[in-house]
Amino acid sequence: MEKRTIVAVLVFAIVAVFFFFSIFLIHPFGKPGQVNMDDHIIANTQNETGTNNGVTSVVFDYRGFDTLGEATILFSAVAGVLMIFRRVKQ
Amino acid sequence: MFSLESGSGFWNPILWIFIFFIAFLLFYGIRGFGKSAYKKDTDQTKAFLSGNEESSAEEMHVKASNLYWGFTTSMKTVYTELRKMHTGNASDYVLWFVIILAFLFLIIGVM
Amino acid sequence: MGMEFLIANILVLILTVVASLVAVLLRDLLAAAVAMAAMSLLLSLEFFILQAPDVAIAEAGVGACLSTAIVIIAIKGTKRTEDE
Amino acid sequence: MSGMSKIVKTSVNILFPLTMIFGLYVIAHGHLTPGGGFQGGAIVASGCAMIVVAYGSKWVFKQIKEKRLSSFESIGGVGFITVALLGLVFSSVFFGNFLAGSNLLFGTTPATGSTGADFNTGGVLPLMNFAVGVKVIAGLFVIVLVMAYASSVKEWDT
Amino acid sequence: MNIIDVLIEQSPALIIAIPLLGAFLMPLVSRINSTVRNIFGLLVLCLTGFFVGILASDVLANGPRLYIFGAKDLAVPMVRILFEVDSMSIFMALITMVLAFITLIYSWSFMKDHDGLDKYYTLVLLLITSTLGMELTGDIFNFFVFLEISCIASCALIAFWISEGEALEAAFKYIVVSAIGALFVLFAIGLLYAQYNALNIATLANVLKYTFLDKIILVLLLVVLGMKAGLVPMHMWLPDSYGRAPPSVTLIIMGATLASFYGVLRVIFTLYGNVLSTTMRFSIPLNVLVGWILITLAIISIIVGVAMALVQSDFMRLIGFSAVAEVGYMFLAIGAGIAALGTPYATTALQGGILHLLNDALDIGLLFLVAGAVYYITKKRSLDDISGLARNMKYTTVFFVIGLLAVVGMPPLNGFASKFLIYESVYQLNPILSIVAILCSILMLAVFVKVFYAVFMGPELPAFKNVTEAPRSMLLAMGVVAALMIFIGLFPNLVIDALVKPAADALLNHAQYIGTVVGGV
Amino acid sequence: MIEYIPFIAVVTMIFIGLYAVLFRRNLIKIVIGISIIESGVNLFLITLGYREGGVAPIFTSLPPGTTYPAGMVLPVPQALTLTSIVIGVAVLALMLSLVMHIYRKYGTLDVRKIRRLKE
Repeated sequence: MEKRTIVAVLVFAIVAVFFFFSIFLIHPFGKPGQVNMDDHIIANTQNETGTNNGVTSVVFDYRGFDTLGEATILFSAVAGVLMIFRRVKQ
Repeated sequence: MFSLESGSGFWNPILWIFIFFIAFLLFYGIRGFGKSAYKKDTDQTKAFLSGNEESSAEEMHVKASNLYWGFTTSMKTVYTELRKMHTGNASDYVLWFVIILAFLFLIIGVM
Repeated sequence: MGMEFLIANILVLILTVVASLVAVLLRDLLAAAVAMAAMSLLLSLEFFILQAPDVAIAEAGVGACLSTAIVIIAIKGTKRTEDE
Repeated sequence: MSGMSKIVKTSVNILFPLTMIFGLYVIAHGHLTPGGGFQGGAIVASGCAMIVVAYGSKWVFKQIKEKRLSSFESIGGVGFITVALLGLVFSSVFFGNFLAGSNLLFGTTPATGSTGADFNTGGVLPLMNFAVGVKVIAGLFVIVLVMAYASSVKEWDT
Repeated sequence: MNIIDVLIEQSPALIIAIPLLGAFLMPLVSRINSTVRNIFGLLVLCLTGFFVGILASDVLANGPRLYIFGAKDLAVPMVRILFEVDSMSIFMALITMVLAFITLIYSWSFMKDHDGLDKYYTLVLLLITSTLGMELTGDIFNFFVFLEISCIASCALIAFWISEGEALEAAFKYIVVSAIGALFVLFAIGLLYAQYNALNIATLANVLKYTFLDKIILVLLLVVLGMKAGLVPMHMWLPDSYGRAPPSVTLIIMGATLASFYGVLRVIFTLYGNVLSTTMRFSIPLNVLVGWILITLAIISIIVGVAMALVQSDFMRLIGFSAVAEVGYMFLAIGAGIAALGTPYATTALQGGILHLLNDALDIGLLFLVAGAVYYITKKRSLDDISGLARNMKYTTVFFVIGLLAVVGMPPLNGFASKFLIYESVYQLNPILSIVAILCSILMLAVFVKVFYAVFMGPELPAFKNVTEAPRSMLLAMGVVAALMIFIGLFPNLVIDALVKPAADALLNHAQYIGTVVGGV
Repeated sequence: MIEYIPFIAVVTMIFIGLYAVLFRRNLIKIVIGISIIESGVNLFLITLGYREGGVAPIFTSLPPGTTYPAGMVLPVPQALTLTSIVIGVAVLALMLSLVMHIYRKYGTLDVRKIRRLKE
């Protein structure tokens, strides 16, 4: 085996061990520990945003600025793709 | 007034420029004591290369990559390692990232 | 947690992981792209099981359809097999 | 890609309007049912990708220029940010939901708890959904179209 | 209510909204003609700069400022995204604006003969927006979103010269590395959310307990942001992309890199601020551990950066490697500041690091501008092919000499002021570090003397007999940077008192940052 | 153990993707690997937001007998995942168009051969 493969397998294993170890310290599946932020959203989404869909109210109202960023990401990707496939006059 | 304190020393650019100016004047004065027999464009300014003809400037020009030839040759072992490190392979870039991740996991995570 | 839920959940998760493994291991890139589409579809099913219909629709539309289309277009623009 | 057989084209002709309607429905009902601008936009864009596959990218490229699509995308983005800026004007905070609870357009507040689908709710969210929908349709379609065109021509002059 | 007060109150949102709107409108505007497009870009930047200016004057006078998106007041759980602007953020924003203006002015001439310019200016505005967003935001997921925008926009700009295979290669490497990094950041954000059910930096910092998961999060954030800032040995994307991007945009790509460096500062000093000095593991305080890790990586960065720069023959790639070394100096300073947290020289080190951030942006920026001017005139990259340009490009030569002296830390230019603070304070932590730093500075001089000798001195090659001086807008951009550098060099204490000291205090005073949000409920 | 199965699947997916990036030589395989990492992280976020026996946080014709907020899954991770999915497709498109261009210039997709920029 190459030296690179050995090193790669070794560090891959170390990182994997740490990740696997860490996920058992998160709350068990289906039983989130603290939920005050989300409970606040679920309880208030109909009054504050007038929306029945909790996810949409988070996407466009509570965290609307992230969605603007997300739209910007798509926009910059489109600009990038169009730029990469532009015709160059030479 | 314009000085920068570091706790153990200070740095004042205005003062530095003033002192530099005085030193320059002193240097200029001392330079005046030198030989006044120097004349331009005579034999005394020509380089003496064991009697050989002096080459033109283009031929004498040392290329940039050869400029520190002595240094790089004497540090050859270091530079071969450094060059081997910069493989230019995108997977290796990610591998270095994972290596540092593993090291810091071992240092910070265990402690 | 209900038994059906648990079984469905675990089954879909195992299939997702297997699909991603297949997508990585296959030599034929077109087959890998199809495996990736299958992974996205299973993932969107998993999102649906986990009560996230919004994300499930997005993953089905974007991941399973458009991403696969883009990957297949890219494979068509380059070449199909993975040479070593 | 010069286009596929007649059967494929015919079935795409039937499927495309259905996909379009479903996508637009998902966009419009984003504040009531699962879905929204992104999801619906992705569905419509996949319908458009279907057209590209069936008819060939050169044909589609002749019908619609990528500059026009990119302008549509810009308009969607400008619409989104304008709605957000209107929030700044009317409720003096960026991304303010100035229509919610005002009983104007989309301004009805639903009753709390389980309710029926009242389309006239959500404040600015339906507007944002539409803007994002336009943007995502144009953006994803133009990506697929340009990449398909580039992969179908042998030599592009770069 | 005064109109200025209203503008100041709304300025955090407008700083992002205006360039974003400009970017969305740019494809439409550039259909008219190129002059309108240039004026539109300048107008957008001027408006943004105005808002950054008034916000800066307010923040420096009155302390941190909050902006909540979508509501007037905070709900008790921080459900909304908020911007928290303190002196450090505004310092970074000012640097970004300076780099943005210079980029725009320089691009007018440099990019004149290219096509695809509508996309170019769109991406430039997007990159500026994302950099500003990373610096002003107070929400960690929002930080991730802006990080991702900056990745995509930088990648597209690096690939701008698509007819060169190397540019595409550099862009691909950059996007692979940064996409994986960003995904690990997202994983870390997920872990934070799972534990504390919050995404706000101040709220998280208030409740952070330094569990095992927090250690994992610290490592993930530190490594990814360190990689984006260009720490050795994760720096390899940096010379590739700096060397192959158009030199006009290298400046703002560097701005994005510095924003990642700011992210490191924010993570260590604010997010982990509460636990940094109070946690002891195996009788080693956490701050000493983190500080020495950063110092080690920084010293390696300095040595490798300088050593590799010495053997480069490509002009811009060489500057890229010296940028790695300069990043090393910054990390050295803040590492020393963290390791010695609480002592007076730690504050000095921190100030030195922050001042060096500004100086690095200007010095390396000026060198890239000069390299761009040389490339514009000669169309050659290799140092071996260029010679004797000083005869015809006098102003460019002068600017290069100024940049050279500043980047190696010669008095009385600005590089010396910050390096002086770094050397003095690091010496008190450990003299060897300081000595290594000074030696590498001398090697850096050797690097740039080589460039000076190769490009500007030497015989006049026949191909460059009739070259002319660079166009006027490029000279103007270089002149502005050089003037700023001389000003900072001559009056460093003005800059330190006005900008750097408040920034360093804002970093150290994490209680204030947290209290602005949590106490204001 | 059985309670952690979704998390195990998440980490397995992340490392399958990382394996592709580190050990596979084809550029498109690397891109697919990054896409798999991204799917894994998305699944992680959704998994964090699940609440036992919860329904989706949508009030239109809610199933009768649902108590809220305790009977609903958390909405914030779903919103984050939506953002992450769109980011994923944007990055994928950009990377693949770069790959197509690189293939025209270099004539290969082997990552070991695409390294004119080295040292």
